[in-house]
Amino acid sequence: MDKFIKLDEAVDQIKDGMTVMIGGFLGCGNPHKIIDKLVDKGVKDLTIIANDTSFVDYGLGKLVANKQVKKVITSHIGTNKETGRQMNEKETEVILVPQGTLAEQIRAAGAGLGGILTPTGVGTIVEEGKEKIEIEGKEYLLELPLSADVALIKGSKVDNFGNVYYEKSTRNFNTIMATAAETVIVEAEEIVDEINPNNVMTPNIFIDYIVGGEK
Amino acid sequence: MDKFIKLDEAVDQIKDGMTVMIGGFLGCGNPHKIIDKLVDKGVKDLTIIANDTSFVDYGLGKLVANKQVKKVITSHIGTNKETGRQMNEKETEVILVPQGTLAEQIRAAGAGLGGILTPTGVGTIVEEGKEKIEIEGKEYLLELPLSADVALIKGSKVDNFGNVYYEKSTRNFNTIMATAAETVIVEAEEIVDEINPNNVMTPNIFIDYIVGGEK
Amino acid sequence: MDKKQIKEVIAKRVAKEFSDGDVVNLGIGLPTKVANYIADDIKVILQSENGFIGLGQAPEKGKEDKDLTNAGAQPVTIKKGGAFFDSAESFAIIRGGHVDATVLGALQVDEDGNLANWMIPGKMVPGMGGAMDLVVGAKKVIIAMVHTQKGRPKILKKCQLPLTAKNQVDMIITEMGVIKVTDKGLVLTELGPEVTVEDVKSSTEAELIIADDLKKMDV
Amino acid sequence: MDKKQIKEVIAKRVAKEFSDGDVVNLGIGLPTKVANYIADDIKVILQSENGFIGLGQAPEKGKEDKDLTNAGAQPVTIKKGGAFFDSAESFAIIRGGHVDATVLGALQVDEDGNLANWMIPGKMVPGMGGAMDLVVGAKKVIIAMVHTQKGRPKILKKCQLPLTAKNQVDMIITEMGVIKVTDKGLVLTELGPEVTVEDVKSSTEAELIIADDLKKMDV
Repeated sequence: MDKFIKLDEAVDQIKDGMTVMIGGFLGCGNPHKIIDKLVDKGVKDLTIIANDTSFVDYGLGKLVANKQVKKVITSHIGTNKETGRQMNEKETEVILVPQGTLAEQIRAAGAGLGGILTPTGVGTIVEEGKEKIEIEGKEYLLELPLSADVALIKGSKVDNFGNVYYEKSTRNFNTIMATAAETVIVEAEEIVDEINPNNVMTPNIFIDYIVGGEK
Repeated sequence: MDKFIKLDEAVDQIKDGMTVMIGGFLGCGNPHKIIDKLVDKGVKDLTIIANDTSFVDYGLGKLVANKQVKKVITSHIGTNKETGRQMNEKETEVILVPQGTLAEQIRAAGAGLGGILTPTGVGTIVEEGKEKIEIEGKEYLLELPLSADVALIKGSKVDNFGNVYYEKSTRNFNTIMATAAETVIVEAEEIVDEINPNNVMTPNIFIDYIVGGEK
Repeated sequence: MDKKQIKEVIAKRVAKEFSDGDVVNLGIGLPTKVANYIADDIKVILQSENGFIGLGQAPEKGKEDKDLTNAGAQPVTIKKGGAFFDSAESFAIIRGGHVDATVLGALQVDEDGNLANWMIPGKMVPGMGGAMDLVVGAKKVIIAMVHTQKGRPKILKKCQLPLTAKNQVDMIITEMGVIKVTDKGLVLTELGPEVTVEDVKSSTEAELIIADDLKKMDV
Repeated sequence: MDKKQIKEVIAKRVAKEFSDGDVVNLGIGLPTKVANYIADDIKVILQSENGFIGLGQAPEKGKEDKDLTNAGAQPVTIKKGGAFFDSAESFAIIRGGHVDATVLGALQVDEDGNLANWMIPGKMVPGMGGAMDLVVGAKKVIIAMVHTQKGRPKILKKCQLPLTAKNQVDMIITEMGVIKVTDKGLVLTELGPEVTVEDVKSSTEAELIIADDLKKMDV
């Protein structure tokens, strides 16, 4: 099973209207090459699930700026004015989710859980429309799993089997998103022969395709 | 903050009647030295939370054999005949939990979740007394968090700050248990100066005490 | 066939269910033998629920590593490309549908795909270990077992023992044949060596539908 | 005091709330400055919600690492003994009560310890980021802010803006004083430099209980 594909082929996996998870935190750990190619190709009506919409000119925020996004599920849009503008003018639907809840919802989808109970958001507008469950006198919101058609992640090192290793603070949402999508594509910064099995952060069974790694 | 203590001092943290999590899987990744010292000291009426009760003469099963255990919350007792005997003769209470549920319950406690919904156990005796919640036509059991007074874990390498690295299949329940107890004691196989921050598996903030590391 | 041959026949047939790239979890006992029969031209990744993928064979004598065991506490090896993880992630993999197939033994299995394989009340209560999660989470649940227990059928109209999971079994492979669990009931699709359809029926309490294209079991 | 001095005073006082070994998460803006005033004789571990502990200072110019940023996308460093993790673990740490204190700014805070700091409907809706989890999960929630906004009180009887969390604030530190949130209401325990109790009261909409042992703010 050869998982290596070209950047073009990777982007071909993403069709108009799909739900796409993109790893990264304000650009750090975003799969920048895939994003740039997606912008070139102009795939549209995407639903993006990501921690944030980064910046107008850096990271996945470019997709927003290029009006390829129909809906965003995210914890923060404050660094990308275009997301805010599109939201205010009702061009793009924005669902704001607490960061820890977003992480757990994605993890829940990958882990086969029907949902998780979090105290985060109780007593705020985040609880609107959600079931509240009391456990030992404390209220929790029932938050449901969040999955995607495709997850685009960025690996600092990817081995020939598809095992992934992340450097420093690039890990963020990449690991959990790799578990929660139908198709997972990793953009490799570097291809290595093998990663020490102890240090693998995303096991190869989660990875469908590998792009990049040109040395 | 010096976290290094002697084996004796570590065991002194564990009092009669406490709830104690013990990392490991059929002995692999058990903190054997601490267990042996606990057996010597004879602390009693413990509630043990662990994947299994290992063997009569290897790993945490020794505590059962030595009649120091009042209750066990575990997924498997089949390898330790003494646990089965004590259960049948009602000397020891045994709560059997599916392994994945046990892992999620411990993780939930550490992660501040009020519970998780799992499909595991639906339609079996595991569902007795539990709330069932239907999400998109599928039934799930609401499983509650599981925490402890003390967690005893085993690290292959522990650095001077208390960061922990686990070799091979010793990781198992050690990582999650480190997040879910009031006091966490790691038995170090080897003390190292520093672990690469990328490769730390249990960050030092979870570790209260370090024992061992005699080279 | 003697007991040993029977087990080899079953293991051999189970191995044919896998495709290249499949992630598979093999239970303890008979299912473990399946690994010996996986075709050379496909790559199957074995998952070990105590925390890794890439489960390899037992090490040579003297090369055992106390830090590397399988879910049955036996010393094992890890193949190149494997990866270790903790129990939460191991069961995220299992429960999350990332295991393509699991092979398990059974005490009883029935027409609705219900499985009982973890306890006999008052007699044998080892605990379910990872079995309940595996059966619920794996994409395909294959029961690999000897057809009867001391002559008594194990494939029943309704399981009597406490269940491991409800409606999760996809197929049953025994020395007498291959049985698929369908909406219409149990369908015998392949006939084992040295037996007739009547033999299978008389060793099976559940109603058996005989497939129109019933084949000889390929072992 | 000018605006810069005011912020330094607040940051300096907040830093005194930490004990040796504390794990602390500092919000963006004013709270970030607190790091500059932590006493040399205690070790405080800073958590960065994008995925590590051991948050260090900004790197020297030219030594920035694209792979190492804080939750505000600024290049930072990691201290010896630090550790990286993913977002699920980062928020397990936060929500799970493993952060001893979080320091955040506020738009409004009220007598019940309610906090509003993430949106002004129709005007500013950046998203809550990690704030809602931090405020619910941290053992101690410290609000560090300038006492008023263009002369208007921010410490209210009841927050009017959408809440970040209910009943979670433990203390409020401004240039005018230190206010503890108690079951009986807000208690002024320390008085800021250059102000009187009457000054604080007139800049605060909420009812203030004046501590019997009211002290001068130590900055």
